Amino acid sequence: MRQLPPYSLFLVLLAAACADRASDTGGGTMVVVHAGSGTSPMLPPLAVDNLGRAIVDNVYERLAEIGPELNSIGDRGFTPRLARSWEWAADSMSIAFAIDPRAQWHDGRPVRASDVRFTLRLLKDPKAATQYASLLENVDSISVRDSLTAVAWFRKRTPEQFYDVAHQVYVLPEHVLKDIPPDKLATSEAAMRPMGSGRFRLARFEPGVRVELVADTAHYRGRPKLDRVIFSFVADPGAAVTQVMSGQADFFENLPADVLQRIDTSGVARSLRYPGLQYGFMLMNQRDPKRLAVAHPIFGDRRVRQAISMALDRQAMVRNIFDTLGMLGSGPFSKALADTTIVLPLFDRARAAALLDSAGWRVGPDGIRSRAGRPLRFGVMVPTSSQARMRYAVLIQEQLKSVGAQADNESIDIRAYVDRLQSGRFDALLLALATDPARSGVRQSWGTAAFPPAGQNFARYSNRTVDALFDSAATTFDRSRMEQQYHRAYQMLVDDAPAVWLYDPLTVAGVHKRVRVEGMRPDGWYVGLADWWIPANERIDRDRIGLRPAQP
Amino acid sequence: MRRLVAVRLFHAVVVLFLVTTIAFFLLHFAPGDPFSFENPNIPGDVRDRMRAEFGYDRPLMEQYVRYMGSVASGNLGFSHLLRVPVTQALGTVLPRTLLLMGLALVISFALGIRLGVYEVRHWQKRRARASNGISLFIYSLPDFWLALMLLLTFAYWLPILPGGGMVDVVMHEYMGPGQAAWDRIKHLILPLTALVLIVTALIARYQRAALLEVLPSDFVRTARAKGVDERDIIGRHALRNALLPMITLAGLAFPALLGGAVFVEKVFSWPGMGLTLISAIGVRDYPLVVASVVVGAAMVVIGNLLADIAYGLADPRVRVR
Amino acid sequence: MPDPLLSVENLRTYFYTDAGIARAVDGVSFNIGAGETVGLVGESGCGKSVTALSILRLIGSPGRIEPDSRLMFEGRDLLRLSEGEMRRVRGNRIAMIFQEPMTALNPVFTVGDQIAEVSRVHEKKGRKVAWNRAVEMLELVGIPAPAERAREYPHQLSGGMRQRIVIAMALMMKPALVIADEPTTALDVTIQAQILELLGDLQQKFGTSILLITHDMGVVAETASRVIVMYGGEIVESAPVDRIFANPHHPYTEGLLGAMPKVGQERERLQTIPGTVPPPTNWPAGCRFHDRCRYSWERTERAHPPLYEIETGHLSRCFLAEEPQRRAQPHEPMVAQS
Amino acid sequence: MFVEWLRGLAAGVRRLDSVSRAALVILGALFLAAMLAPVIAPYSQSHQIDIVGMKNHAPSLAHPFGTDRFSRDVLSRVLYGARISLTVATLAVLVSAIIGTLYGLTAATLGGVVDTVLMRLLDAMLSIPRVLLLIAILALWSPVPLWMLVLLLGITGWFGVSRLVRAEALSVREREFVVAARSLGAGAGRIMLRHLLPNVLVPVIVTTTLGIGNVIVLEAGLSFIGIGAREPAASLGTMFQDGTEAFAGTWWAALFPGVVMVTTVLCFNILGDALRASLDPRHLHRARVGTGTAPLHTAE
Repeated sequence: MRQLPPYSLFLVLLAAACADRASDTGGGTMVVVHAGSGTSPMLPPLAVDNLGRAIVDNVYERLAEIGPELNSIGDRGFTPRLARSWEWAADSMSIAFAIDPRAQWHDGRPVRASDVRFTLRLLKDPKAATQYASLLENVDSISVRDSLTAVAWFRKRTPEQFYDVAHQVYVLPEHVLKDIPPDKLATSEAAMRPMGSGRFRLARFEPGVRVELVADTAHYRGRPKLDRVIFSFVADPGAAVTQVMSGQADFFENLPADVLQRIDTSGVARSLRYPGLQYGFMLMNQRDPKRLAVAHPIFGDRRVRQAISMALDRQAMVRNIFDTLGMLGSGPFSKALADTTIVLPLFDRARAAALLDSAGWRVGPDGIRSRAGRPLRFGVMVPTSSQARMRYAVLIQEQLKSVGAQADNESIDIRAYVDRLQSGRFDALLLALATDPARSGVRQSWGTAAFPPAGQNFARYSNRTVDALFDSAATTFDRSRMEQQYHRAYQMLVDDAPAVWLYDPLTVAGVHKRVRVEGMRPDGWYVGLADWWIPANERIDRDRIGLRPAQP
Repeated sequence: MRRLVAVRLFHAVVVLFLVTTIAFFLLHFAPGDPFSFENPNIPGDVRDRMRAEFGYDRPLMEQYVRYMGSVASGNLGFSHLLRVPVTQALGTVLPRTLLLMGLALVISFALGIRLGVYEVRHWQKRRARASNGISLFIYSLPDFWLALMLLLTFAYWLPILPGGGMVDVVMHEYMGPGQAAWDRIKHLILPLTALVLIVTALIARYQRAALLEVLPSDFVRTARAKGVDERDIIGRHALRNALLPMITLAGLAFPALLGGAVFVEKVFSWPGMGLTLISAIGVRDYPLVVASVVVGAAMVVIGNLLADIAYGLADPRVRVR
Repeated sequence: MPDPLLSVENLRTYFYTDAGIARAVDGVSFNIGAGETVGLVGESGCGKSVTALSILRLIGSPGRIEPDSRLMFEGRDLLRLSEGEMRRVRGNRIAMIFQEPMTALNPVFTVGDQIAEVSRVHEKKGRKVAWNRAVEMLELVGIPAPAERAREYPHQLSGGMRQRIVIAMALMMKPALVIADEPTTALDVTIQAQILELLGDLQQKFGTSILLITHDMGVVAETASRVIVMYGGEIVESAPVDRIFANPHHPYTEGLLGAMPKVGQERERLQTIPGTVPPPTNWPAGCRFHDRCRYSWERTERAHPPLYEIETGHLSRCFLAEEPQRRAQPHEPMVAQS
Repeated sequence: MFVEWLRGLAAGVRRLDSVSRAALVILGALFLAAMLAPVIAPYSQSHQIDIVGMKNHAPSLAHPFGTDRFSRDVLSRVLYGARISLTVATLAVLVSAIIGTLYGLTAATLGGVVDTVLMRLLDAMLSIPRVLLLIAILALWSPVPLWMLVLLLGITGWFGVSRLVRAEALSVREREFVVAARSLGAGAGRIMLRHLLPNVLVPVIVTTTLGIGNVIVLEAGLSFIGIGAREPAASLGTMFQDGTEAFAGTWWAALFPGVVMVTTVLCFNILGDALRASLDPRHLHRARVGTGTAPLHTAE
């Protein structure tokens, strides 16, 4: 049975510690520094990168917000947002959401149930090219009972039907977007001037330089504590770290491990560890990159995959790269949602060598194994944008030499990496995926139905039994049967060893010492941004700007 | 003179056409395109639809013809990175680089020539040998390292100057005119110093070599025989002749400066053309990358043309014929 | 003899090259009187130009004028002057005319500017005065339409014209002494005569003494009143011009005269002096002309001849002065035998 | 013909002053150490001693240059790095020299329309700033094997040499002995090889020596933008760049490769300057030559 994951304990403590904050009238400006100079369109369906999602989560609103434990089953833990309350139908084939009458769009127009209907229709419209069509597959449609009641109808009763509607959908303003043809959405003006109903409003967007949000003081759920949040762009992580340490910036979400000591002693900022949903692994392509229909000449054989998993000293690698920040990978999920009872292959080079021998890979004169003239040699692809995975590639390459396998380091530009990832043109690669809070989301990455281009099963791993177990677990309402089925599916998947579960990064942010942080959740540091605050006596020059617009 | 300019302009157009073609095919042959997003969660079919919208799924030659047609009619396409038409993107980005490069060029030439002359005039003195040694040392340093050291020294260990960007992202709009001007200068100091150090070292070396080339000439001996003092011998007679090769160097300095600017902009997050180009290449922003490379080339071609004209005016042997 | 204008005493100019010390000028002494024209002759490489440049102290490293030399000019030793004082002498009291008119002028300045510069440096009467003086000088050296010519650049003028510009520059401040280093060598014969005539006229007009350096005995015959012959960095013979041509004493002078074509004389082949000047880094021990001399004997190989005074004003560095009889046994020079 | 050319080169080298001679000695030692890297380096360049225990150790007796973040011995990597940097730079500059010389010579010998076309093509390639061209190519096709890196650096670097060669060849072509050779019926090919090539070699040698330094610096710059030799191989530039990222922490990982790189480039530049002064025919009659060259007054 899954006991309480260690993380929720951590979050409870965090909340308690800030209980003593004085009730504050709000104020202060926070500068979030972002490495890179572009952002994807700032509309919920199209926002893909971290920056885009941070802005969207604060400018738009969902019907209801998931609880801190990220429970996606039923509606336990969900707190009201645009929907003040909701009511399950007797046969639970539909849920009626009552929109909060006080809710308004930033241009002052009231939020109506028709907006919710419009949003769902847009998200499911194939021409809008959003990524949500497959995720909302079980939500049939939304009808408007009256101006303040929207009813969601479902195809089947599933444990995560409430999560699908409440968590996946940011409600969009119909009156603004209805005239824009769906396929022109990405390059439309609206994508550059997002207008929602959230506690922050867009103040300004300057391409390549900054995105500025300002507090919506008239918000029905209360104005945010901060007056202003500025997302400023810099060239690379190094520049971002320098700005945080020199006090020019207040927040950077992803500090490299080796600067922590400098940050904490800088006297200006401090490092803040917060859990993430990411899990990093080395994926082994099940299919031959040149002829995808055929099994991979090396990784097609389960014994080779298991041997490689045993040949890598995963504990030492985590310590080398993350010091105390990283946790050992525990399977196809992050620690926050892990099933810790799964048994992973243990580090044992002797057994690995024996397995390779039994699979017919004999050690050649140059120390590299080969079978039927083909050397045990494969490329390990890694994007240059991820420093951690680049370092892992170097460690893996050296360790595999000791069992007679030659891993060539293919560190390539992120775009070329994604292109080859989706087209299956790779042997092995280092990938980090975010665990979907919805347990059934695992099928998206490891189910046979989720082969690219539709799904994310890039290695084209396929195990009918695992598929069956996942499908039944996703539809049963009996909790203990569901846990038991997930457990058996995970164990079988791990025994197939399609990947080596490397690490679970504990992301670290650099935060200016005057900023008090609230409710950072694994699926996004920004979810509680509206409750972050700066004590009156510690404010500096930029905090005194307040709400007045900039002189041009 | 007018015929020379006309011929050179024709050559310039030919050159720019070649450059556009090279840049276009170079980029399109590369793996990945503007819509292979960094986030692997975007399903493949969604990407294909976006590609179709911009016509990136058409055969390459057709895209090329369409692109060249639109360039001829002045439309450089839409930038995926900055989400604005390319002309507008370049309009905001180019002046930032020109400001940096222009100032650096002017200061470096003034300093470089003076340093070159100084080193030749006092060649025995220790100071001159030292300055020659220093400029040789700076010339041997990688540009980015020099910029990085300046940044670390003056923005981190000794935080007296801002660590990057063009203006104080937050406070700039809320400053009075005087304060705002000072803020802009403060942000300009470090990148400009980095660029000036690099280019001055280059110019000082060339100026010194050019002077040493001219000094053993007969007319310098004649001037000495006339009783002209050492300062005028080098400062007037020799320098006037040694400036001619410097003019051609100015033409050649443009590509070097543009190259240097790319590194300096990356270190100081100066959102100029260099930095934008690196990011644009990262996201395969075809229209912006090709346009930037062509603009870079145009700057070089114009630079060379101006240098040739200036040379014609400066050298009586050429002008009077 | 009135006090000489310039008296060169024991001038030594050595070059410290990595191939050894080159003794280009190895102890030269002579005088030049006011208004006198002295010819300095010898093959190239015998030290004539180095002597000239030493007088104006234009020798740069690795060359050096040895400390024991003395250059007495208008009552002062030029070697003791500060650089500033020496500059006030150059172009003002002593001027120089160079051999290569094509390269002697600065290509990027107008000729008027370059001439006017002499006045601006020495008279400091401002640009306008200097320019007018320059145009005057151009007219004086026989340049037609001097005002327009002054605005032109060197590459627009002929060789002869440019040499006139150099002369104008030299005589701008009416110097006491002009050193002409092979002024006509680069010009063709007709222009040569005009230039020499111009030099002569200007000498009468301003009373300038001229040190004329050449390897062409013909030029010396027409213009100089006294001739000094140099060989191997030393003076080997010096005498009034008519005496040198009438009865040269030193075998090297004989050789030079033999090599000079004379108008109207039927002679199939001109006499040549076999061999070449020895390298200045190691002059032979004895007489430096020894291996090319037709009268050499063991003594000339061992001992270094001093300057004998054969008659008043006629010196010769040759043991024949003590053993004239040797002249009777001529033989093939040593260098021709090996 | 070749022998005199060699003797001229040797004479030029002998005339170098002390600073340039020191530079030559340092470079010689470096080349030797780099080529002997596999023999003298205590560890292989990729050997990770103990990725937990020996990570980021400061310089010690066991590891004079300390260990990097993967617990690899920095001294061994500097030796291998020097080997890669020198080979890449030297070969790239050779490629540039060969293409440049041929291109320049052909343009100068054939002249006329061919010359104009070749020159305009040259302008086109010169006008794409080399850095932007390299960034575009390498960013898209990285990782690039070393031989490809050499080729790319070579192909984008020969423009300067070809312009120089053409100018030099044009001036030599006018000289009497070439006109004489042509009047004796020598074909364009013979003229190019027998007469123009030897005279053009001097500027090529000088630019090549300077070129090597520039290529090493350029390669370091490229690794700053994330393009460079592929792990575990690393040039001085890539090692220097990796080190600077965590500069405050592990200074030795950046300092030692940096020092070796800058010294190498400095020596090449000093040597280049000195060679230019001593080998240039016009300066042959100079006495002492070198960076401390005195502005000489010529004397006969």
